[in-house]
Amino acid sequence: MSIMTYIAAIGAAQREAMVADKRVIIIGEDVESNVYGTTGESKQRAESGDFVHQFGHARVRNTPISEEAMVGAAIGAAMTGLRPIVDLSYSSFMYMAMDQLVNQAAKNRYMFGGQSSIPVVFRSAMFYGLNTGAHHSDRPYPMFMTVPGLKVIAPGSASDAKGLLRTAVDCDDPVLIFEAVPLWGQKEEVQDDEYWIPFGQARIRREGTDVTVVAISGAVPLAMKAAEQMEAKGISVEVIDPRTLVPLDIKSIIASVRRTGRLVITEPAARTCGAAAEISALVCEAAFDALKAPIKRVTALDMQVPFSPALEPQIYPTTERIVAAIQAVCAA
Amino acid sequence: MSIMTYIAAIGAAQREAMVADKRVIIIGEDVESNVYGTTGESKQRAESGDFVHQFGHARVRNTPISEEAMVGAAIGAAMTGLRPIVDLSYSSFMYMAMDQLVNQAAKNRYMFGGQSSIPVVFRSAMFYGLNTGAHHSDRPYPMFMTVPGLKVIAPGSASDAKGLLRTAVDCDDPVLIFEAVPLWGQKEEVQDDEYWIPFGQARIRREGTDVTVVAISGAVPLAMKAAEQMEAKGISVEVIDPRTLVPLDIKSIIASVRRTGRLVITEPAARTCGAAAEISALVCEAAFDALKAPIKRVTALDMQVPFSPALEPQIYPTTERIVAAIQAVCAA
Amino acid sequence: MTVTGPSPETMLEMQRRMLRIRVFDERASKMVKRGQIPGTVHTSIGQEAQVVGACMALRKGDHITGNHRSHGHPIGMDSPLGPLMAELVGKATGVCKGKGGSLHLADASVGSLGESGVTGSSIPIAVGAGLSAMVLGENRVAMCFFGDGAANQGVLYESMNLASTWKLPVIFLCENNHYALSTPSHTVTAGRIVDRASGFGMPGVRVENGQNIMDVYTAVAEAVDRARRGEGPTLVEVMTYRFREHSEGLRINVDYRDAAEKAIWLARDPVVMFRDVLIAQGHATAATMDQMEADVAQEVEDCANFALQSPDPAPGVAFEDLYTEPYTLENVL
Amino acid sequence: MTVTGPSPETMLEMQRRMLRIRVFDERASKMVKRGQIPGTVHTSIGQEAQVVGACMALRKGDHITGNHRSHGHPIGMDSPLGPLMAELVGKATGVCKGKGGSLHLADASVGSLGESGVTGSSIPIAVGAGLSAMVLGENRVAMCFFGDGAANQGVLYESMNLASTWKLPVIFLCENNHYALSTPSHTVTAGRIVDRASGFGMPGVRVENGQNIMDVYTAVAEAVDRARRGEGPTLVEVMTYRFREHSEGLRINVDYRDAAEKAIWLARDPVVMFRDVLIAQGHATAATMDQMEADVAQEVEDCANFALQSPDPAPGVAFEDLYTEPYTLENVL
Ligand SMILES: Cc1ncc(C[n+]2csc(CCOP(=O)(O)OP(=O)(O)O)c2C)c(N)n1
Ligand SMILES: Cc1ncc(C[n+]2csc(CCOP(=O)(O)OP(=O)(O)O)c2C)c(N)n1
Ligand SMILES: [Mg+2]
Ligand SMILES: [Mg+2]
Repeated sequence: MSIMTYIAAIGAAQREAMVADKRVIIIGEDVESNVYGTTGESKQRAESGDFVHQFGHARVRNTPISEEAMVGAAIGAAMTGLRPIVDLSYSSFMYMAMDQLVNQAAKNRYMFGGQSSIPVVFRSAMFYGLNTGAHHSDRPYPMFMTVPGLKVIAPGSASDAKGLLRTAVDCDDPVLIFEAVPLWGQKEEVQDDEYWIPFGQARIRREGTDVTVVAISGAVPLAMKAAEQMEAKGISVEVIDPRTLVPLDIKSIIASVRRTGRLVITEPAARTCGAAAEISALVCEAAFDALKAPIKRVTALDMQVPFSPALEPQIYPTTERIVAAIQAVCAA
Repeated sequence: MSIMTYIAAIGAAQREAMVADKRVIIIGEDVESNVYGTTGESKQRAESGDFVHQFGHARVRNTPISEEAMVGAAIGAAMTGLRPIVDLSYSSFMYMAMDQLVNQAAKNRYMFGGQSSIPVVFRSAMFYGLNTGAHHSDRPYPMFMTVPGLKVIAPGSASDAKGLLRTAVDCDDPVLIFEAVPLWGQKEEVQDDEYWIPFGQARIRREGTDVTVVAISGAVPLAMKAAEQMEAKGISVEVIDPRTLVPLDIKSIIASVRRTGRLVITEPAARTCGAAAEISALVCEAAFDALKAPIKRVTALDMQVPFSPALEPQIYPTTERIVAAIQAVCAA
Repeated sequence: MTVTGPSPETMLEMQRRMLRIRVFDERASKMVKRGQIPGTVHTSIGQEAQVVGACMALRKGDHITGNHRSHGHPIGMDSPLGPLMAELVGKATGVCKGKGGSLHLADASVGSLGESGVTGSSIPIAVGAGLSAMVLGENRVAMCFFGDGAANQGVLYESMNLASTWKLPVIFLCENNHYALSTPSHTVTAGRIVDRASGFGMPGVRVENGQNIMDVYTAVAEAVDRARRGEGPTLVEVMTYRFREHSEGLRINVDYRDAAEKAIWLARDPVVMFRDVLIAQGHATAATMDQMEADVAQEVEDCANFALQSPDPAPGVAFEDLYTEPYTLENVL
Repeated sequence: MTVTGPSPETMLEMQRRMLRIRVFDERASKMVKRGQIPGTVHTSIGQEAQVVGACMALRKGDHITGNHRSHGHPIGMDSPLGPLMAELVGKATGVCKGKGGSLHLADASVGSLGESGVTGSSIPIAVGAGLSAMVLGENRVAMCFFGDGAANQGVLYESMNLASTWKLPVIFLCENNHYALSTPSHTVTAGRIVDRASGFGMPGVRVENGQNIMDVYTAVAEAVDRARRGEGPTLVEVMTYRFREHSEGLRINVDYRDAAEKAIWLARDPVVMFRDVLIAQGHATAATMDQMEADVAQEVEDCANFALQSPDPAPGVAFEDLYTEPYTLENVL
């Protein structure tokens, strides 16, 4: 066990995967110089910790700024023997490769009757809340949840990030992993040896009896803080992180709601057609009888992201908004 | 008044808009030869009904197969004085232009503090249920509902198609109109003169007292059939077509649910994070107290679209599945 | 090193594959008209030399990707016809279990990674196959087929640049049949497609007479040879013509192709022309050619019967293959 | 017709605008370090000749689009500095109300349609401005700025092809500063960018010494003139160099640019070089140049104070401008 940041855990998982399987390669813009900090121990090229030194240029490849061809090439390579990890850097750049993600990665195996499998991982980082403006702040994972054939994961902590990324690399289907940059610096105890966390298993971050809070990605720490504050007020909050959105461990969520009778869902994506909407609809269908109060969503607003620090914080979920939602459903 | 098909109504609205405003142009693949049937009275180029003859090549322009540049150019043209209608033909091709739709059309006005407006209409047709295979059968409108800054409309009938398309062309914001090809041939009484249907106003297709069925796009006629069948069984079904999804007339839906206490939502898109999920979540938040039964969704399955006629029909909502859902919520 | 000409056996095989495409597509066209094939098909009739000349320059282990004009490519790689036709009809015995259909064929048995109904979309897939070949040290080549229309999609240039900087064994094979649906290539394409290669650091070769299979074969074989030597990708533009409408059953009342032009091209039937060459060069006689045509006719007859007599896919097949692990209805309902 | 050289007044204005970019960006860099500007900025320091030489070839009514290396473009079009700096700081007085920030500037007052934080993404926007000019019969030109890195994005070639087939008045201005972030252009770019023009039926011009503003101006003025004559688009590749790191505050411990190369380019300071030219040609004296530099320094000083003293945007501003009609919180909460 050692204390590790989320981004270090991503780097560790990538390194383990590269060591474990020669078919794993990493491609992306500026991965060789480790600009984003996940392809080297430090950013010092000279150091042995650097991926290029450890694995060579054949397996750690800078790409041109050609997201569409990069993603398509990764899909084609996955269909023919490699297991690529594609670093797309900002999630907001995934749109450049949308056709390849939706029409090729998600559909090929199905359309062709299972003749090929597509073991590829697409990493992207959601840089929201950092005054990077609307072109660099999207949290678009719900868009990809609407596409059957993709797996969509959003680890909420360092240890989850490491174990889930290993599972993603070993998965024979295309996996999109969304990393919340506000979590990159967060530390957690992480096992030093290899481990894999199965998809479709939610993590109960905190047990509680009065209300269930389902928290996704960057909203997890906010929900944990809210839960602590409520405890002081005598309200027992169960916090669940689904960790993977497709597949989604709805069973654990429903089981929890059947215990608590109340549900708040919080996530950094915009409200309309978000993961929170899907979870709300699923619970309302399957556990309506157990609900003692309306299901509340605490999401980002249906708004683009303004640059100014005076404006941006209004867009995302906050501990305060989660607390208010919990109090509202408990009052009902 | 005259009886008109949905596709003829689209063509009529385009012609009216072209006549009404010289700034309106139509660009797209094969629009000059009227391959898809919305840029000419018939497909006979010789005929005066042909758009190229009536409006000239400057305003009716074939494009290369370059969706990304086509969409981007339409946005730039809209920012500088034109009001383009872009015919993207199949909805499944929109992904090629995703960056332009999400990063430019949806964000420019907001990011630049309102310095520009972007009056552009993106038409695309959802060719599902016609054995065209997974590359030609997507119903991706929920994906675009997740993008603040876009307006998303999905007319369910000929008269709605004409009036909503006119409003879309006159709208100063980017509008995506999704046409369900299974509806193209459906006929309805349509006003011959010009009219505009405001966005954000649902249409109550049928009044009822026992259960509310919200039906979207191609699911509308299925819901109407289901309602008739239920009437025979003594169950009174109210059928509401929101017509526009962003903005969404949630008030009318909630008002109906408060009357009936029961809600079924049906749409041709896949289930996860669909419009039905959003409507379910909104109603559960705002009208929980009025609900007598779980909200049920009757959507396409979370599955890609198989080609074989022996397989494809299983994917989409059917009158039978809607009837079953109505009976289930009424039994509860 | 230059490519040695094909052996007589190879030349006869070329004619056989062209015939298989011709007769298969003619049959498919009829079956669309009869309602035996759902949806539509896009035939390669008239383009057989361009397709087969390119495919014959490849060998087992190589990969191809293609587009909506789809049957020709796998047949050019010698796919068995039965599962292909069964796929067009949507049967359980289809090469894709009836889930792809005409526009979305793949036949792994001959290295076909997939025909894409979305034009241009399969181009980078071939680049990926070239990348895996290089990284894994497997001496194979990947070829992507795309049309003159798809040549205006940006992904082609991203793919050419990527393959060129990485020196990947990839052939970009542009089937220039002068039209994208009803749109004449010259009205939407600036400059010549072949001239776009040099700006991306790769050779561009144009086969002016794409109806002559030997010209196509020679040009592509040179490019493949270059790729195998590790010298990187080549763009090959083959000038050809489709003899039929864009797709079967499509009716466009505008005469976007003038009669004179059509007449000139229809007179350049690659299958007829090469038959004459084979006989003239003494590699075949009228009798052996007649026999080959009869054999192919029979093969297509058999594949059609196989397709029509095959069972429909079981309903549950619709819920297979979305992911590698089994995915039950419960998950999707 | 050939373009007549710029008047002395124009040449002095060139120097003034280069100075404004230089001093503005130096100040912005300091303000990032001091935490007065949130996020980061990408400076055009070292590339002033490439930016201003291009912008000065345009006239009022023309349009530009740009990228993340953003301030130079509007300043090159003579934007007032106060609202620009206020935007970088995120203030109510910002040209975009504080909603865009450094990477996402637009200044309609000088024809700037928008700098795009997503590289390449603003290229087709300029093509659209060219389309509206043609359809509406307005004699204006649109120029898009993009880097050598963005030159590998497919949308550029779709845009070049579209502008070329439609003969639109568009200038594709590639700022080749030899690197995309830490990636040397030659390692990810096959062939020369300028050579990609001919395949798309348009002239390609390369300005080898992009540090010399007169070379840039002449090449771009020719292209603009061509566009105004209705002869279509031109690709202009300007060879230049950024003097600072990719973005302020970014620390990359890999020396991806070697010291010798840096030294050579840093010696080619466009602002210093052109000052000497102006004096040597008798258009200015050391004294008038010193005065100009003092004036610009004061202007930047003032704009920084204006920015820092301006109020924050009111919270509600975050909920404006998503759509043209008012959009209330109720809609989004
Ligand atoms: C991205 C995309 N845009 C549009 C279409 C519709 N479409 C199908 S085939 C075709 C024409 C293709 O022309 P070309 O690439 O020359 O191939 P050809 O049909 O001539 O063989 C078009 C526009 C498509 N399938 N995909
Ligand atoms: C689509 C997209 N991919 C990646 C990035 C991240 N990024 C920002 S600037 C940059 C380098 C751009 O290089 P170039 O186009 O040469 O412009 P320069 O910074 O050199 O002026 C990259 C990769 C981005 N902003 N957009
Ligand atoms: Mg063609
Ligand atoms: Mg650069």
